[in-house]
Amino acid sequence: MSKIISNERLSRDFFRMRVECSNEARMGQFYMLRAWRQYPVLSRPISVFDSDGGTVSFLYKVVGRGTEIFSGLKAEDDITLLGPLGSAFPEVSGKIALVAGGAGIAPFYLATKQLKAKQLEAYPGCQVDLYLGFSDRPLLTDDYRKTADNVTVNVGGFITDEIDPAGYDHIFACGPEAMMRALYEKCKESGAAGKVYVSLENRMACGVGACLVCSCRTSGGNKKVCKDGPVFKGEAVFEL
Amino acid sequence: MSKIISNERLSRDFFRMRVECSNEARMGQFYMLRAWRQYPVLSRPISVFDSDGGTVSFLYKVVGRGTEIFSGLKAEDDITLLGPLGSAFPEVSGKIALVAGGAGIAPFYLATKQLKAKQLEAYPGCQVDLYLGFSDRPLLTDDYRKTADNVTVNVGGFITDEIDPAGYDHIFACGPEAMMRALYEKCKESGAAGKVYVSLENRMACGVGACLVCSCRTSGGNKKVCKDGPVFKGEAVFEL
Amino acid sequence: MTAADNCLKTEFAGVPFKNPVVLASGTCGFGREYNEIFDIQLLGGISSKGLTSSPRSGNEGIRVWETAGGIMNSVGLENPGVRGFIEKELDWLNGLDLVNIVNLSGHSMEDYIGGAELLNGVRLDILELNISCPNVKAGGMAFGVKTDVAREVVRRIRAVCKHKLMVKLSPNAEDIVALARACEDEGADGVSLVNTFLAMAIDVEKRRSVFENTYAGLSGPAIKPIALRMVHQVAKAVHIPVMGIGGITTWRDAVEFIMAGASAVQIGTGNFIDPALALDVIAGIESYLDARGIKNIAEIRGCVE
Amino acid sequence: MTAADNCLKTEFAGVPFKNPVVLASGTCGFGREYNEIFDIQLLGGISSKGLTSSPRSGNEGIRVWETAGGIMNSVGLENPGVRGFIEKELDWLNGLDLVNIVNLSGHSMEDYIGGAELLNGVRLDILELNISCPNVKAGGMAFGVKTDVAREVVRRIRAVCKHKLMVKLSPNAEDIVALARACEDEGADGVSLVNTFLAMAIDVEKRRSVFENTYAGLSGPAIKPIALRMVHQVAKAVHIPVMGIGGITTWRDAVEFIMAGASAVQIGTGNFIDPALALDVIAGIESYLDARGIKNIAEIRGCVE
Repeated sequence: MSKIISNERLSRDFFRMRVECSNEARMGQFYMLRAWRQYPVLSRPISVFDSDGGTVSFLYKVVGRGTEIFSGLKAEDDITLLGPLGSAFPEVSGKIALVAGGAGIAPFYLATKQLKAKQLEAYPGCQVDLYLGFSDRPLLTDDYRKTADNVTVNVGGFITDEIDPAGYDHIFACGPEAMMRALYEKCKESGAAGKVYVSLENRMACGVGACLVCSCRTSGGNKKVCKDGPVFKGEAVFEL
Repeated sequence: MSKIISNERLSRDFFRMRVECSNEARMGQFYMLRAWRQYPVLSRPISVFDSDGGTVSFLYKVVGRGTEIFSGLKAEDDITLLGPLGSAFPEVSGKIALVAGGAGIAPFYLATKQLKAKQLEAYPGCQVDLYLGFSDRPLLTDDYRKTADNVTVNVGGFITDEIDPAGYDHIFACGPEAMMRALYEKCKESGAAGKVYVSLENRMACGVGACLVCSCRTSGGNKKVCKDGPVFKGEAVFEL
Repeated sequence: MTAADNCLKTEFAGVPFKNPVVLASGTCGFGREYNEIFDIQLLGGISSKGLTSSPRSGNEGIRVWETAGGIMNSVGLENPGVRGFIEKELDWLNGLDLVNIVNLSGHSMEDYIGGAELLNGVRLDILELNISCPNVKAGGMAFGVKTDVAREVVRRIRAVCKHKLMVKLSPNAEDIVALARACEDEGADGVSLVNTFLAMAIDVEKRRSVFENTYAGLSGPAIKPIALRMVHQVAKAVHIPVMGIGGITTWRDAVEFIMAGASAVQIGTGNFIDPALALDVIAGIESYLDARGIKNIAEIRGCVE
Repeated sequence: MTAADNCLKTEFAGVPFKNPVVLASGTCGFGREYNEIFDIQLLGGISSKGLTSSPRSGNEGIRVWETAGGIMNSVGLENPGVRGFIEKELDWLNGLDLVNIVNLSGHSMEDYIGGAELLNGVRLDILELNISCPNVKAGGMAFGVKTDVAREVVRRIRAVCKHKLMVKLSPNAEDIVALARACEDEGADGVSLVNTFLAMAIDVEKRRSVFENTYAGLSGPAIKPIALRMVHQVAKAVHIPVMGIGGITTWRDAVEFIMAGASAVQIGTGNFIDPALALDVIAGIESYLDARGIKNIAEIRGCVE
């Protein structure tokens, strides 16, 4: 059991929860969260928004019973964390674009921090640009502006329209599958398919790779979103 | 949905909850309480401890999942009440003994108040004596002393040993079935079987007399504890 | 009648229902208690407590037990008998504007036939033949497990029964689809499913079954997914109407059963969550239909392949 | 070995178990993932992912869905095939100090026989014959519904299989007691029950089944009371040992199954509540026994009439 430090409502459906946690997560990883004893049966996989070795933060959208329960938690309440789980975005250098839609912005706060920290050491002068797409109200853009070099926000349109893949060495995406597929196709047209990494989402049960309910088809055969993913090469997912 | 005014822990397992409620209950009645949406499936029948037309109070012991949830509720939380339900102790006059064991003390706070109020109008000088038996720690005895004429407390023994049935016109009992049966037998020996009313307890589902899961055998055939009871004549229950 | 009413209006074996929501037998007595809480004429119908030819006092011991997402019961058909029902309850039920479904059980073939014959002389809308009660030692579910046995009961009841006949099926049937087809073959006007699942709970302190009768009947949201599957299978297999039962507690559950092929639904355990839950279900179905421009539930009935 | 260990020690068809708690097939892969979380050698055994003679990539679409007190799954036997298992997983499992149960499924009689023959050449403790998977279009559960069909599979597998043979039964069997007896008649060394219940969920917005395969398998606490009843019925009817499965999430659940007659239990859905839940169950059974001076679980096995 871990102690909740804060759980703030950011907008109608979005919340950010900060929890005491000594494990450090890598960008793109997730935890299985549980704030009830038996029901609902399944814990909920939630992306890491931030992690500093002493606390971990989650940005989550209320979409069902589990996240509804999370939204009612208060500081000092207990929550069970299992993680960090899954694969992370690769630690790359150069010009990097992070493209997110909706709740997909969650992993890119930590991603920006970790990429910049690494780059400051190894390659001063390199760049992390964020592209954030929202259907209605933008979220946390000020926070993101503090960490990224450039932040482009699109509301109600297609965030994929905003990016020129040719300008980047690496492109990471997280959001609705249609958005990630459109981005991948755009990159492919400009010969940049190999630059793309995507973070997949799926319903999960065990969260650790044992039960196969979150399997996805990839060019390398079935993969477990929870264990082999959630981060995959775009080519592996979209070239079947 | 009703608003909780307070929910205080009285001892390790006992709590008293006060809820906004405009219905006035009679002594011995109960409400079906529910502080969750779907699970557990069943609401919990809880005796009325006090009722004044604006609020209703419940004295309850934590015995399972439902009462455990109740014990975690705070002022301002919502709770669903169905009631008041069931039969009440009869509005009698004269010398009255109320004999309770453990959680069975719950209905006798309101009973004392209502009997005394009625008597003060109609028969000044009459008497309501309380006999409260506890297995370990006495509970709320100061509160009871404020309303009753005499309060006899027994801890760890048999409360039924303390009472002389011959001294009373009416005897009401609430508590473990073995205690009530012993009291009834004692009264019967002294020819006072007809003076005894008992409040039965049973697992309930609908709470309103429709489902028959709380049926009890009585000399007048099967009766519904929730609707025909919980208060029955001792003879009806113990003379089968 | 308003347009909204029309979207919920349905028919079951020729009997018109103002809406498809019925209280399930055994959870609502004969309707009087719920009628103190809300006007039960807002319901499509009520299936009253299972009757036997003679009165029964029901089972000893614990009669209800909570489980994960459900409850087990072992009431054991406590009821006033067909004659007691006719004397004390029937006129009242017939005086109400809702479909009066009378549930008949039995512990022997003679018992069933005797009950059905007694009911021939009175007015009622649908006779629900309960061959699926798991809580009586003899009869009850024993008639609803094997197709051939069920076929025989339905044939013999059909031969004497002058009312619309709906057979209430057990999920413990060996082959519920074949059994439903046998009911259809023998002239049943409809089927209702499912009754409770035969189940068990053990008291690990006392080292014995919680229930005197060893097993009891499981109901509630826990078993809804199985009940829904059975309704879907049966509705695809027979041409007589199906009344869906099994853990319905929300309008969404009810719509699932209708999409699986049910012409109406019954609410049982859900009544214990909230005595007026059925009204929420009715309102919810109506909102669902209205929001999507669906003119009548018939448009979505059985739409799931 | 301590005294505490001894009270949990059991035997199943001649195979010694250090305790009666086994992870259920399909919920624990081949044990590697849970072994990263706790030492799985603390378990009595593990029944690894259901194998088919050839690799399978499993079902399309949604594979898991939550229900009241349970979950539905439609994985569809995604597995590396018997050969893949033997190459990649078997040695690792055999190197561990726990009972290695290998679960074998199939979509045709030839498939089952082929798989069993391949496994004849390797070391394993118990072969669990899965005739109860509801999530494959051909085979699987089809072999576990009718007694005669099940009898034929068990007979033919028994004829070729050199290992201890435990048959995993379906709760969708027409007559699970008769089917278990048929397994015993045909030489099965034990039975495990139950697999998942055939169930359905409908997406009322899309007006279609949630699952591509229409139906899926329901498991979890929701169905525990039904599973417990079936284990009780079967354990009273056969002389071979019974491994109890169905919604166990607490030591109390496990003790109920043992009192109903199970020699060991499997934990499936419970692993998703907490990956180390099985350890709590083991510790809880031990405390229960210790507190009551029960020297071994055999003393309470099947104690409920």
